[in-house]
Amino acid sequence: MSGTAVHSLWTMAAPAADKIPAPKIEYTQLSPVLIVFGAAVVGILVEAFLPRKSRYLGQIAVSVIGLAAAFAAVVALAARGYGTTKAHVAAMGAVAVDGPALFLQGTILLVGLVAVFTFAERRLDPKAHGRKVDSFAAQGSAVPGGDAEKAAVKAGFTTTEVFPLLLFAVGGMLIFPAASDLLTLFVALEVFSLPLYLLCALARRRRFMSQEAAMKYFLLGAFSSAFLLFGIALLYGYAGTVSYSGIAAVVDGTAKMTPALAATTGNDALLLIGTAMVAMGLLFKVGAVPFHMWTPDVYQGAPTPVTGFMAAATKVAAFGALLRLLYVVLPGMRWDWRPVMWGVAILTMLVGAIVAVTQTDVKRLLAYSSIAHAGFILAGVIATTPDGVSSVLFYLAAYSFVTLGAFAVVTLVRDAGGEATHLSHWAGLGRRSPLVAAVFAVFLLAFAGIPLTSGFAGKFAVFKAAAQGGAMPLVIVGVLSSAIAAFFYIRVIVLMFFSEPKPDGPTVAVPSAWTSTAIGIGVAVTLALGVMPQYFLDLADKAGVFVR
Amino acid sequence: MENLIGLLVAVPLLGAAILLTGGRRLDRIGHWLGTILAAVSFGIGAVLFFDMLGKSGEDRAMYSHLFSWVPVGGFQADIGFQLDQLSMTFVLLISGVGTLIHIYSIGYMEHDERRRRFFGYLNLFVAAMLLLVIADNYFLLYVGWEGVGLASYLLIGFWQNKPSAATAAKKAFLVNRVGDVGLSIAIMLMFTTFGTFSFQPVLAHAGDASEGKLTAIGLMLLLAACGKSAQVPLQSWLGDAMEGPTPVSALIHAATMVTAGVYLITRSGAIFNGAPDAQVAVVTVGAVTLLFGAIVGCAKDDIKKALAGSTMSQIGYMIMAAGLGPIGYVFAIMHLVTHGFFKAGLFLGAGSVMHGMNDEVDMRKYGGLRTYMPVTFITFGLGYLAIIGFPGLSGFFSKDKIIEAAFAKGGTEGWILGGAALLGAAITAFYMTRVMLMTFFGEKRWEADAEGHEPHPHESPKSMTIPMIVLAFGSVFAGGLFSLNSSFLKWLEPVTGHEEGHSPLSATTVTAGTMVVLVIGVALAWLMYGRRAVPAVAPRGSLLTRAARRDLLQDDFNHVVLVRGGEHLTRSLVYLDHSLVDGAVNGTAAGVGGLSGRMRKLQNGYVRSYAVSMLGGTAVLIAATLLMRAV
Amino acid sequence: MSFPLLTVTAALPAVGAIATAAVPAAKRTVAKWSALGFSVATFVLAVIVLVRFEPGGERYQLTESHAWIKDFGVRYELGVDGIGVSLVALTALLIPFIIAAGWHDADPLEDKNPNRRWRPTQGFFALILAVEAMVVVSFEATDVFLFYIFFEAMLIPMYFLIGGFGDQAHEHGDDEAAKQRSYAAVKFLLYNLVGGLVMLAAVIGLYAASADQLGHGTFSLQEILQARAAGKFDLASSTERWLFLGFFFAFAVKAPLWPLHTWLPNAMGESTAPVAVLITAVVDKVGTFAMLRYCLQLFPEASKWATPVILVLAVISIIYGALLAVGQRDIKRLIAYASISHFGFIIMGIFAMTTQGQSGAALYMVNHGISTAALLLVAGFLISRRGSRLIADFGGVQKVAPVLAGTFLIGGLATLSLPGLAPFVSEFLVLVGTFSRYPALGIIATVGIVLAALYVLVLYQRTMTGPVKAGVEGMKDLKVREIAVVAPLIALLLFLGVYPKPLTDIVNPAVGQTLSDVHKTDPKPALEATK
Amino acid sequence: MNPVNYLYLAALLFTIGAAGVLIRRNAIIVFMCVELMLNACNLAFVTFSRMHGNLDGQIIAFFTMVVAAAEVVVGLAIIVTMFRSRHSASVDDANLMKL
Repeated sequence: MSGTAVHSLWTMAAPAADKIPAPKIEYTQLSPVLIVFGAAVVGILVEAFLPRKSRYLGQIAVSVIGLAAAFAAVVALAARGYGTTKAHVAAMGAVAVDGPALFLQGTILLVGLVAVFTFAERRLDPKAHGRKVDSFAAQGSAVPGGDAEKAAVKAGFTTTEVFPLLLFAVGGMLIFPAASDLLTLFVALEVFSLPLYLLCALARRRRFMSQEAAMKYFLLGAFSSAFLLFGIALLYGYAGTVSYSGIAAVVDGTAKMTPALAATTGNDALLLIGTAMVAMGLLFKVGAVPFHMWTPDVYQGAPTPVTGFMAAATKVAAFGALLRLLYVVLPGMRWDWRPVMWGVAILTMLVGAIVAVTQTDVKRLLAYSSIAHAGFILAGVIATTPDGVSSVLFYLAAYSFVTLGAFAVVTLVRDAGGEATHLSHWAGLGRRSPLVAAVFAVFLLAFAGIPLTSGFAGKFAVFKAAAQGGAMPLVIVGVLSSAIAAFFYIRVIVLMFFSEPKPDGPTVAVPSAWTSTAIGIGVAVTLALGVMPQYFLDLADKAGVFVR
Repeated sequence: MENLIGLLVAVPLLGAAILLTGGRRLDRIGHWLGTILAAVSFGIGAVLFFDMLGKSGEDRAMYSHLFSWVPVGGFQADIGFQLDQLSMTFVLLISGVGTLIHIYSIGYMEHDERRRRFFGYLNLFVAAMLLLVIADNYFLLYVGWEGVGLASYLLIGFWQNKPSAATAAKKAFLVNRVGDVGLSIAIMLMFTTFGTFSFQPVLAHAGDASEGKLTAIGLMLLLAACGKSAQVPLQSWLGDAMEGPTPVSALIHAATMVTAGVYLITRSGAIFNGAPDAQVAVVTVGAVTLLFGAIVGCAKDDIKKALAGSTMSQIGYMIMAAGLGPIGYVFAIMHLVTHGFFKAGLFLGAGSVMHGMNDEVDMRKYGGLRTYMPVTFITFGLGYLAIIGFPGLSGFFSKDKIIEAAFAKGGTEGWILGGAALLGAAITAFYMTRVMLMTFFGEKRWEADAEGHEPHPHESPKSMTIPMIVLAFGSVFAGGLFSLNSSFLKWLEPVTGHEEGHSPLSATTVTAGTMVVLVIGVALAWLMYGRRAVPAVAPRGSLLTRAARRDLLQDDFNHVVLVRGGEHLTRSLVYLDHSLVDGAVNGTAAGVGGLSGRMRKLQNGYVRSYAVSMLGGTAVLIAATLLMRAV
Repeated sequence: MSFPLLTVTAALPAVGAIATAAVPAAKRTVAKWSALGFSVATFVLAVIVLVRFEPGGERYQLTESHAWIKDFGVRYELGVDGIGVSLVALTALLIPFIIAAGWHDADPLEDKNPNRRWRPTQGFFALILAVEAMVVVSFEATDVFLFYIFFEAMLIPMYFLIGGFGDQAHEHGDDEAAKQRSYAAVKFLLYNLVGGLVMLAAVIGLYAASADQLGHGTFSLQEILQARAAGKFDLASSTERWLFLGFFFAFAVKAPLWPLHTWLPNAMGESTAPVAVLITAVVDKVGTFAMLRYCLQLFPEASKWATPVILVLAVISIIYGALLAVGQRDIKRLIAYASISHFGFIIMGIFAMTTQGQSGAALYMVNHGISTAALLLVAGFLISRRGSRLIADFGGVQKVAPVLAGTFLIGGLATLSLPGLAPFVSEFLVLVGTFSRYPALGIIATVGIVLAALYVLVLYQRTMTGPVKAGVEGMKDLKVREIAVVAPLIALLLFLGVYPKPLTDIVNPAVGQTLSDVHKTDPKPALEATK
Repeated sequence: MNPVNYLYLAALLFTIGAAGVLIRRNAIIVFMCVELMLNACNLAFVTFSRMHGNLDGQIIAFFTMVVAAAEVVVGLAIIVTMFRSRHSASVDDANLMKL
């Protein structure tokens, strides 16, 4: 008796339902994401199966190869025209493969790659028990200063899990700006946030602060994602769908009307409140005022390589998502959201710049600077023109490398307690170590938007787009806050070059090739995008069209 | 011949350049080089003069255009020269007296280690002064004008280690600068009125311009003249300028530079002729100054300062004459030339006295010097007679003519001016007699100084006495020569024009009056300083005397109003610049900093308060979005 | 394609900066000679530019044009007019002197900084060359954006020059000196950066306006001028005014114009004399130059609209700067305030909008550069000898160092515009140019002449004359190197004072074109008496 | 029953959750309040799904649960580590970083 026959003794076939069609997944087009997640899984396996000694190199190899391959895939996709002519929404409407998505994915992958270099650094901290150590806790779960930790250090434990965590975060970030429906957006958000929460908690030094940062980031992140989700629910309630194109059609009034739809679209409050709440979720991630307060604390507490990665990549991903939301889903109601975003942008620029003036910790300073920069980028977002998109794309690329580089430099300046992030310790750095100080000065000048650095080109691009989009007042506020911002960047330069070094001041550790490469890439990109931005502007231009 | 004109300036200028940049190796020959070059310049002047004499009156002017200097749109300034009879007169006076004073200085400055530089400055002065008088446009004249100011500055402050000399030099330059502003405004006015500032077109078309414009130009020129010629109200620098070496006082502050104002007004006669109001201003300034200077001259015990007051006063005469218009121009210049001789001679004499008296300048410490330095006494005496207008000597002719012309102005104005001129003549006689008596007559009053050095008065070396003798000849004969056959009048008339005035008094009456006041002045002086012994310490004196000693309080006025006021002004501006202008910016920065400090407090570290701000932000976001739709 | 002469002129000092910076720490002398060599070579190139420039020819000559940042409408466009070429020449002329004058200014104090990687000498000279390169580009650029980039970028090397290499001399000791220095550097940078950022807003506005009117955004000066001539580019007057104000603000900070001037005395006071020369004689000229080129040519109507206010500010600058100069206790601050007064003259000349005024202003830029360089460099020699900048610490210097005193006096006389020296010509032209249109302002401005005499002579009197003060006795006279620095400048002052025609011939056509841009003709004299 | 009432309930739950985050000090409870907010969202999704007659909302609700579960894993890990090192679960005790 065949199995089926036996089976049929006590079962009967249900009336044949309609065949559920297998989802059509364009694996090649999603390959960047898949490669990264694949690499992350491999990383977990490495963690599980490789002996402790070889994990470090194994993880680095997996991460670097994974990210490089993913980047190659992005380039290949772009070369085959997926950024322009063949742009479309893949994976059953879940993920867009278009210019902005590919551009931002490429940026995130490069940022991730450089971040891997800084994660891999093992020469800065003094050797513990004869072993080189990195910036991460020996054992994340051990109580700081407790016996378990001491034992872990002695045993030479290292948290090589950070590499897969980074890869998972990168994977989420790749999807985030490409997400083409709200559910994917939410899932991607969580996928990249959760590893970041963990990474924040893993600092080797100052673990209380690190854990506190993680806790704050986690609670506030979860809080904000709840808002985001509720906003998604409202939008879903309004449009009856969570796909971007579907909502856009409803907003524009081109969707096919059903009675249910007629009932809900009668209530614009659903749309407006939903929009506001979703926007809030994204603004939280980009660090816009008044949703910025996590930024300084988390940036300060997290291990500096993580801060660099987070500051650069999160911003890219979140702005990508925000752009897509505003340009694809909500252009029909831009008269509603533009004034509100104006307010947010102005507030963000000014608060970021003003509060930074009195900061005394270099990491917090950079955090507030990142807030001000979020304001500048928002000015470009608000333009609602093709130029607006491409200028934001360019800015993000330029900004992320400056940020990575700057935080990488922060890891170099150390004293007995680890990194010496208090600004007073930076006095006279230019005398002790002219090269490091000069490099940091280049990054600061780029942040300040001095010509011939990428910061200037980026700032010019977004302001130009804003002006052409009719937001001249924003440009003026932007210029004003740039002036305020310039003050504190210069303050740091003064400190480094014109103050006498303190006798017991920190030393500049000589980094290994990893960090050197990371910093070198940062400087190179900063200058290249400052002097010869045209190629990248072209790229951003070509990538400036969303698919819906 | 025209090509030689430029050399007049070039030769001494070259001398200045060589002497000032040549360094120590020229120390031994520097003074000779300077003197020779000045003499060469005089020689060139003489050649040109004889060439000029060979031509008829109207054709005597020579022109030489070198190159275009500042061509900008309608503004076309050229380096060009114009040598006519007026210029020629000055050229000869400047280079002639200049050469003499070079010679004199060889002896006078013998022991000064910086003698080479002194000669360099002298050459520079001669060059600038010659440029002033041969320029063919006001703009180039301006260069000479400031050039002599510079030379004057350098020479007054030649003994720079003396703070008083340095201060005096600075003061002279500054006061002159005020006058210079007048000249520059005059040039600008000419440019906007005539489109040019060359003598020929401006003066030829002066009649076409409105009287208002001409008056404005005239007043500005007068301001310039006041500065350079030490006329009230810009006279204060001249007394202090006596800090300079005495040859400088003789050349610059008596014979030549200070007369530049007279030259300027005479040169611009066509402008003043069309601007009666400006002329009134000129004669007023002249009359006031001639009395002012004379009064100051009476009270000074410093021989050079007394002479400086006299210079001021005599130039007052000239300015007044020039202000009279065509009836006075020629006599202004004539007095200028004779004054050049006798005043230079007087100063050289004073220098000779000082040379013999350990550089003592206080006349109360002189007395009875006629026996110790006979040559000085005689030449000085001749100069004295000339200046007070002793009949037959130079001053007699020139001053008399001016007094006549003043009366000839006619009307009340004529009486006032004539009266002032006569009064001035009396005072001149008084103060010059006083100088003469205190210096050369009476008992010796000098004593050993604090270090026990008693002066041993002695006659000066030949290099000093010869120029004095030459000048004395000029003081004696120049006036007569010029008046002979009205030769000077005929010489200058083609340039300045001349009119006979309608004097209410006959020439004889005026001359007689002049003689009377002269005698009164001399007699009064003799009564006060000849018959009685001169106290070695100045008596307190009357209010007027004390005021006159202080230059009639003009310096005090300047000090209180300009110096003090200026100090307060600058000090308060420095304060305001720091507190207000800078403070506004710093205040903004501090404001941002304060705001930052306050906003920072919101970041209180409590995760729950962060959540509150997020919730509040969301609420605002929602409300704003809804509101936008509602609006 | 012809030889890119202008690019090479600008690039050479940049190459020099890199080469100088790369010299090993121990070979300081090599660095100095390298810097001097490059600056002299640049000067040679500048002279070639000057010779190749044909006065009265095309408006912009030796032009180069390449695409650069297409997206921003930015082209790499160079070209010089008469004013630009003069200022390029001035810059290239002054830099060798600045380098030679600062020969020992950046020698490190060995005992204080034992760090072998610290290379102040190399840095100092490299920074000077970097500034030169950027200034030259600013004078050559005919693309607004290109200009703007270098206008802003030059702040950075200047900032390090001011803050990093100040005079050690300070009445309250080294620490106070360092504090003051960094304050001055920060103030310099912030003022100029704020100005630049305001201008950035206007630059962006210009792009938006041109994109709006021409269909594509452009920064090319020539293209904009041609489009306006063809009636295709016509800004609304309110737009034009806003843009004008944005540009002018930046230039007025740089120039500087009262009341935006307060950074200059600090910057010049705290920096070494050669750097102070670099600031006032070279970098600040970019501000006035840009007013003439960009404000007037891009926004003619708005320029005319703003003229009354600007002229009043300029006159205030003239008198205010001079009065404050009188009240200073510090030699370099005094010269700084004098410069403010002089910049007032330049700006007044520019906005008088007459041939004389603008030609005078253009000449003034050159002459002021030379005369201030002469005065300041000698002042620097003086200060370095005594180790103090306070006027009160000097006295009787002429007794011990007559050549120093003499050159100082000549520099001072040039500063007070003595006839026969170059600044006189330009100052008078500015005055007459202003007077012919605005008589009252012209007359008020002449007060500045008197005050100039006051501050110069007071300075000279207090430092050089009188009895020899304690601390001055052993002072050495100028060395050969120092004389070699000052003498050519003085010679040039004399030459340009007597024969400025070569310069006026170059400048006049450019001024004529600018005036026709703003549709202004000179006022006619009341009666034509010339012919 | 009118499905709109479920929406009101969802909004109420969401508000209670948000208020809890603001009011409560214990990190665990704060976290539970966040979970409550997520559940409120789920309720809203399901309700809307019902109103529109499609299944999207319900599917999303499942996803949300999964995500919330993942969040719990990470969140509890962090909170527990915190507690172990400080012996306090109060969020107010964690304010080393401020200003």
